[in-house]
Amino acid sequence: MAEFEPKIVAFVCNWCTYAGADLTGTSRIKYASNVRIIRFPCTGRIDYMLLLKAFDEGADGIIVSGCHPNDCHYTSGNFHARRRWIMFRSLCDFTGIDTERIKFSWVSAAEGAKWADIVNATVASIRELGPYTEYKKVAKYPEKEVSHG
Amino acid sequence: MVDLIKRAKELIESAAVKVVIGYEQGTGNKTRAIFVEKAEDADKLIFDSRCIQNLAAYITKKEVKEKGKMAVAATLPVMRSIIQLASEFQVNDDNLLVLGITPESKLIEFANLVEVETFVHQYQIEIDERNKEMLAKLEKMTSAERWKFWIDELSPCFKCYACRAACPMCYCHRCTVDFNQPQWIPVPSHELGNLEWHLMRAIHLTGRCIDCDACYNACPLSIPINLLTKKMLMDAKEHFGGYQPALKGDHLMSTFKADDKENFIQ
Amino acid sequence: MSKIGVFVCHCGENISATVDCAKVAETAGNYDGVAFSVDYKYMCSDPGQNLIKSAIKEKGLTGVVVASCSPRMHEPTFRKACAEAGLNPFMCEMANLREHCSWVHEKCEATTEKAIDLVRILVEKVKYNHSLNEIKVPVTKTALVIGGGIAGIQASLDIANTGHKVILIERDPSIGGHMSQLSETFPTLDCSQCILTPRMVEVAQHPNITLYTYAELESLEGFIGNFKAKIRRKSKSIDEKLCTGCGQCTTKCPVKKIPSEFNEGLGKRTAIYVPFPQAVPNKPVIDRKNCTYYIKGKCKVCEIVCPTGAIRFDQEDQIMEVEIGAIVIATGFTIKQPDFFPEYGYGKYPDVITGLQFERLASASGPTLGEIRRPSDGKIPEKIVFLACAGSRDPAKGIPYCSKICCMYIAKHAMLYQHKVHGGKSYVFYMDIRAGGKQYEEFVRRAIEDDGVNYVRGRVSRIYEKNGKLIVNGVDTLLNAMPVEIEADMVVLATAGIANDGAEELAQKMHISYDPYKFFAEAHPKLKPVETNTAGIFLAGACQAPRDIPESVAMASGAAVKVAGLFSQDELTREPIIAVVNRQAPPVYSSCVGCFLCVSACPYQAIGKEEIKNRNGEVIKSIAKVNPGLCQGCGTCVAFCRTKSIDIQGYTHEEMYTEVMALLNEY
Amino acid sequence: MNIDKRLIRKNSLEKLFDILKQNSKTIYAPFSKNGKTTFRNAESFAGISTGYIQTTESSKDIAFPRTEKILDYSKNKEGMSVKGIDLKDIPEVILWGVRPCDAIGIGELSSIFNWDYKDEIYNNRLSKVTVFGFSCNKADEYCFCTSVGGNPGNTAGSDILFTRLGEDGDYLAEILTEKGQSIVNQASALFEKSDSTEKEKYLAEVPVRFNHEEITTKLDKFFESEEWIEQSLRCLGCGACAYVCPTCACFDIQDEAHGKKGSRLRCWDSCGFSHFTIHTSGHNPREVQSSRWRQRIMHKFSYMPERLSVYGCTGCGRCSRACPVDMNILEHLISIQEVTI
Amino acid sequence: MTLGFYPGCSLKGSSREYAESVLAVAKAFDINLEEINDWNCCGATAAHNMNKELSLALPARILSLAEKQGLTEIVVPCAACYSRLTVTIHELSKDPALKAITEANGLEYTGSVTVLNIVQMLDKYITPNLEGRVVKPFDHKVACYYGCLLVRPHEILKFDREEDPQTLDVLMLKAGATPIDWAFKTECCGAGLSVSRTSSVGRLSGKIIGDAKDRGAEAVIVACPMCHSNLDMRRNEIDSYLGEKVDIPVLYITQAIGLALGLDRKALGLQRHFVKVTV
Repeated sequence: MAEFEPKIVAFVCNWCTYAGADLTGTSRIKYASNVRIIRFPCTGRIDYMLLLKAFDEGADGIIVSGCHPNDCHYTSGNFHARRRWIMFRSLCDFTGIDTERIKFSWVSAAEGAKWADIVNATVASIRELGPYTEYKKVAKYPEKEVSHG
Repeated sequence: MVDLIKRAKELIESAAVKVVIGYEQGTGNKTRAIFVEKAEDADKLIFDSRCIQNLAAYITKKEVKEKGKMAVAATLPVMRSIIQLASEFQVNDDNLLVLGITPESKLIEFANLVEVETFVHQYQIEIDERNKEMLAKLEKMTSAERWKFWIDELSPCFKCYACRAACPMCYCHRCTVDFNQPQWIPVPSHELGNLEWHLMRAIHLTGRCIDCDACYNACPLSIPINLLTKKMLMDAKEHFGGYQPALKGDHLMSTFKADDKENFIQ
Repeated sequence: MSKIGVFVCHCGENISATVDCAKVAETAGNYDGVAFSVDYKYMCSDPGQNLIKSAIKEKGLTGVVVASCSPRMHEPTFRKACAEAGLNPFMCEMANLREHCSWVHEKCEATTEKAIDLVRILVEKVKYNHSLNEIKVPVTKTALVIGGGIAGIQASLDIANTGHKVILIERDPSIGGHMSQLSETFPTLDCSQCILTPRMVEVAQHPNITLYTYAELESLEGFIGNFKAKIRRKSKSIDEKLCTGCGQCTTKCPVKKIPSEFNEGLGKRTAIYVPFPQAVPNKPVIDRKNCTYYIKGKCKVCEIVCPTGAIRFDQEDQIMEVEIGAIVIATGFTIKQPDFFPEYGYGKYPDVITGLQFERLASASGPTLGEIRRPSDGKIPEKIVFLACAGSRDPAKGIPYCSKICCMYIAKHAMLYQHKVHGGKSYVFYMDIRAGGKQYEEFVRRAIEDDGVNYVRGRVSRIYEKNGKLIVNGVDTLLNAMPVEIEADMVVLATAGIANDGAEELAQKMHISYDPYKFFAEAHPKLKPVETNTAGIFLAGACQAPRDIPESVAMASGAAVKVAGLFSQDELTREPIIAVVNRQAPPVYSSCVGCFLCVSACPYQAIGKEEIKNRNGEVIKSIAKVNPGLCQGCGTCVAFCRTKSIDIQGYTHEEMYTEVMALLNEY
Repeated sequence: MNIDKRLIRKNSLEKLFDILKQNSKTIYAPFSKNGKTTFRNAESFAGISTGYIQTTESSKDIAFPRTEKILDYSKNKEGMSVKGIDLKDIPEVILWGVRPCDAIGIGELSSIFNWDYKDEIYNNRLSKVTVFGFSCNKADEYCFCTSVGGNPGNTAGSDILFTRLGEDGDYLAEILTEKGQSIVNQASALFEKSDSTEKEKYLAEVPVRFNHEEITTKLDKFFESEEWIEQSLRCLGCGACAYVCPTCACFDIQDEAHGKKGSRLRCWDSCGFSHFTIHTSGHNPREVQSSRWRQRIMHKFSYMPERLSVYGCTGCGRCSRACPVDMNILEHLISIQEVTI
Repeated sequence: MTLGFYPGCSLKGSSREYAESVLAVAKAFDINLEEINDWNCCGATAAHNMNKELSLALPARILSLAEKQGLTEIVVPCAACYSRLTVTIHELSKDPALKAITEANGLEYTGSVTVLNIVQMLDKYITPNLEGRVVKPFDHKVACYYGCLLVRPHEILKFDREEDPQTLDVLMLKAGATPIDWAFKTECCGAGLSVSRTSSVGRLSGKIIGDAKDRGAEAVIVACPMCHSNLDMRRNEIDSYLGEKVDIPVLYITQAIGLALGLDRKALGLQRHFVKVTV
């Protein structure tokens, strides 16, 4: 059977990481193609529920990335985000959601190479971990047998 | 609680308030909320160790609010809830009078919420030992074990939302689970629907929960969902020095410190 | 049913080399609601854009997805094209097939699959997009300039000369600021007042400028284009209309021993006074703290001598409210009093003075009429020592940053001294010489080489007085740390430049941010040096960081252009990517429960309160309301709102949710 | 048929269980966790709760699951293809340890699912269930089966009804239906002949607390009563009562979409929720809790008797036990009976 | 009342008079100074330049002993000792890892001890009652000399202003003296070079004495044995630097206070000085 290709969703801010990923492109730095970027105005806009939805729909890993502290285009969106991530991540860990599968990072518009590294590192570690079957099991109700409550 | 009864009578008779919310003897050796609107009913008021329901849940209830100014027999958790509600502009001195009940079961009346706040701030929010142990036990488990633990614990949940109804902080007119464009939380009470509902609940209560256990006490299936909020409470302490409900100042999660510490962002 | 058009760009070879564009177009063509799908060599070229335009017209497209380069590159291009074809520009999305796909992956199946996914995500999103219209905000074409130093003056004049009204407020009795105190200016050594006073007069006479001296900002509300400011006009205790500025009062005033602020305490002034001869306006104010009448209740000499009866002892502060569209803050800086260096004996020895005091000594309008005489006994100093970094670059005792202007003005001081005191000896103790700037390094060289100023690289550890001399103990680090001892007649400390007092309160009044040193923070350190985080409020001069005159003037003109640009339109149009609080039919009105936690989350103070009233005007509920003028569209409030009652246009809950769904599912 | 009565030795129950298991039957039986008793798939006899007065949840879950799929769909260019669930997949189940007030509820629920429309899925599920009733030897103050026409040894709804003959005694088994008989046939050795007929003396005593016919007639004129507001002020509007109730049948249809594929699910719902009746317009005919509480009582004691000629309440008292704010239905029914209009 | 007392080497040797005067003054106010049993070297100069562990271990042991002895406040008259002990307390509290060092002594230290230099001690326990006890006001112009260690490193000691300290002056004022304003309060006296390069000492101490003289000081007041020995003992070198004989006596602060209290000159050890104490 073919090697497992992890599905990875990246939630990034428009001003730093998205631009950083653009730079990766203009610098022609190659990286694994498993990642798909979704663009947000700011990490402050990234709703933790969306991360769960990604797992619901079968993502094996998630990258969340934005501007370095003090670099936020909106001055403090990333600070708010960081505080939420601290709590959200801990809650996930507490409920047994595999936090290894959620990679948080700061990637500035100048860090094209770093973006490539982040993606490759994530892809590698998720390959290591394998598909996120535990979550998929509970997620896809329709695939379950008809059964009693 | 004679002085409570006495005071309640005065308040009603002097029309200082329209209704006094307190506890009365219920069925099956339970106590329950009573809404005293006639002086004679005040005699039904009781207070003892069984009175643990968080009456603050009624303060934001439409039908109760419409009665006019209310007085609440408030234990420490209830007072904390009231301060938090006030900080979220849901109650104020005009529509609420607090008849405090100290941890030593003494009646103590407050002129205004500021006084209540000062009183409340004498006490730290402390997680009880039994739950502390339970949390410690969970911390020790592997991630996989915790996953199994929660999927099992939550599987009986049939989403009656008693936890939400009993929580004073869940006063939203439209809870996010009732939001269906898009459908953030699956409505069915299958494993995913249950997990996400309780995760969301815990997050929405982060920095607001005052650890009164109303959710757990209300659960007809006694699912230990309060562990989730307790965990958030502990983290808030660990990462941001904890919080106390306060009338002024920013909310734990609506603000930040430039030097908030974390060890997982690359 | 939506009709989406998908336009896959080859970007020459850039995309098509690794991505099978035809396949992408074909697959997209099969998605629900996709009415037209095509690939083309250069979408951004005219024929490419025409392809889109005609498709919109012919197929009646309701949405467009252009799969090409980064939206950061060409989103404006394609949105404009759509608009020209009659499709709302915000119904156009871009899939980033180049930077995020073809350039970073090898040519293979997976790469094309990724491209297809990226397109699908936006096809599904665009179905949920809403037509958005740019936000229009009216503009009040009057600017408020706070601070009448050179920066404020320059900004006021530049704005006024574009034909717009300016209100200039200055908290002192006269405009002019620190520049008016200076003797000569580096690097040209032309007389400061000679170049400044004409500008001051121009301000006073300019038809578009209203000048209020002795006035301060009381409060500010509103947003870009629509500010309301309350200004406190402190009582001058005179009727300015009647006062002719004849000067009778100031000459007759019996209280004559008040240290003059303008002369940095080296000269004296009266209780009713004009700060300096060339002051604008040249009319006195009564310093009530020192006036005998206000202290003892009698005197009134000024009232008696005033030929026009302009004295008004009972005059009160007045608050006036003005409406303005933009603000330039030019409140300048102040200097750190060096008494925190006890070892330098400032305050103990009269002949240890600050750089600003030296300016007054060297100034023709100063207490010594420009002769360098030491304060203690008026003797002309034969030996003078200048200390650079008296507080700057000194985290332990002073401030960590470099005050920037000292190296230059010390060189100037030393030069002036050498020019005025022939045969005098001057020494400069310095850490480094920072003379970056046009003609600056040459200037310092001149001081050293032509005027023979002795530059000693090292710090001074102690200054003490002995037999009428100031013994300066220092070290020469270039002579392997040899201790140096100089018997000087006078010592000048180049004290650090710090934020003006009251800077913090002012910042809070205006909701702008400031750095740890209380200097006002620019919106972006490189690209927005004169903007603040609050739209419509700009910075000029040393209130943002220590600045010399040319920089302050440049900043002022920069800020002025920003203001003029703002005033050049009758309405501001802004991208409608802003947050909105949902509204619903009664009896719900809005799912917002009015906890107002979003208010503290908003980095821009853009969220306020809206009261929903019933027919009888009774408040039913209070909900959050976003001020479209202030909202910058970060969405921090959106992710924070428990009831999902606040949403951000262009990145709505439904749109983002759909993107995640579309990314991970078959369509 | 005249009821066939047998005797089962107290230690034979386990044998019976094992035999049924050997014949690969799925058995749902009550288990206790966190002090609550609920029906779960029983692997072995050990651990099955006994001596509970009442399970926290009713057994309706078996025929009317809290969440059940009713169809799968997938979209394509041509349109939509729909696949209903295959009724053959529904497993045979034995419901073990059902109290009479629960067993009778199955009938009441059925009348709802077969009123104007015959609910295929529900009926199919039900047809595959064999109910092992266990009469009550104990009752508590929440019980009032006798007030709504039931009793602790009521055979209605059970296929076999077991009655324990005294503390630690043997069991009387009443074989009530074909299904019941087929069980006996699988383990006939365990079902001894028995002449004992009077189980009554072993049954719990449940006093009659009100007259349900009276209540029904009274409710006709009670719609506008202030009493509803009085009673419901304390109610926080959660769904606990409805979800533990053996006869509450409200449900909600949910589509779970995953791109072009998706499924349609039927999920429990409750008339106690404030959003239950909200219209798209924003208008909500049952705006306040009192009207929702009234709906609950009227539905069980007025509408159902009127339209389906059955009561929507079996007197099991679950809702009272489960309510977080002590809304005691018995107490409220009595006061309805007492107040004068 | 009882306070802990750490004399350190000097007060047992070269500057016995300092110890004597400290005890005498304490006695006069019924303060019992209880010496730490089995105390050891504080590790001043030598150790802390060579070996950080040792430089902390030595004072740590002293602190442990004090704690063991139940002393919560210990008076440390020698400025060098005071500096070492305070720095050690600071380091230990700052870095838990250093606990190992205290353990190396086989003694634990919980951090309950506070260290008082002589000025702090006087300020806290003497000056409040000084007024009224002054029988012979020390009516002289004095130059208060602080030296380096009493006020440095400021970040750690947090005592007085390192460049222009005042506490001694204030004390002497209370004792009836007139402190002069001079610039050498904290200039180096040559300290460590006392034995090795006496010529340097002569120059450095010379400037100090010289300026004191020029400003008309009748006595120099010190609070450090090292300073004292340099300023008092090295007069030949000093005089030869100044090119004249200067006979300003150098007194310990406690001696000056003692005199003001009218204590017996012998009890204050004034006879032990090189420069005759004429004041």
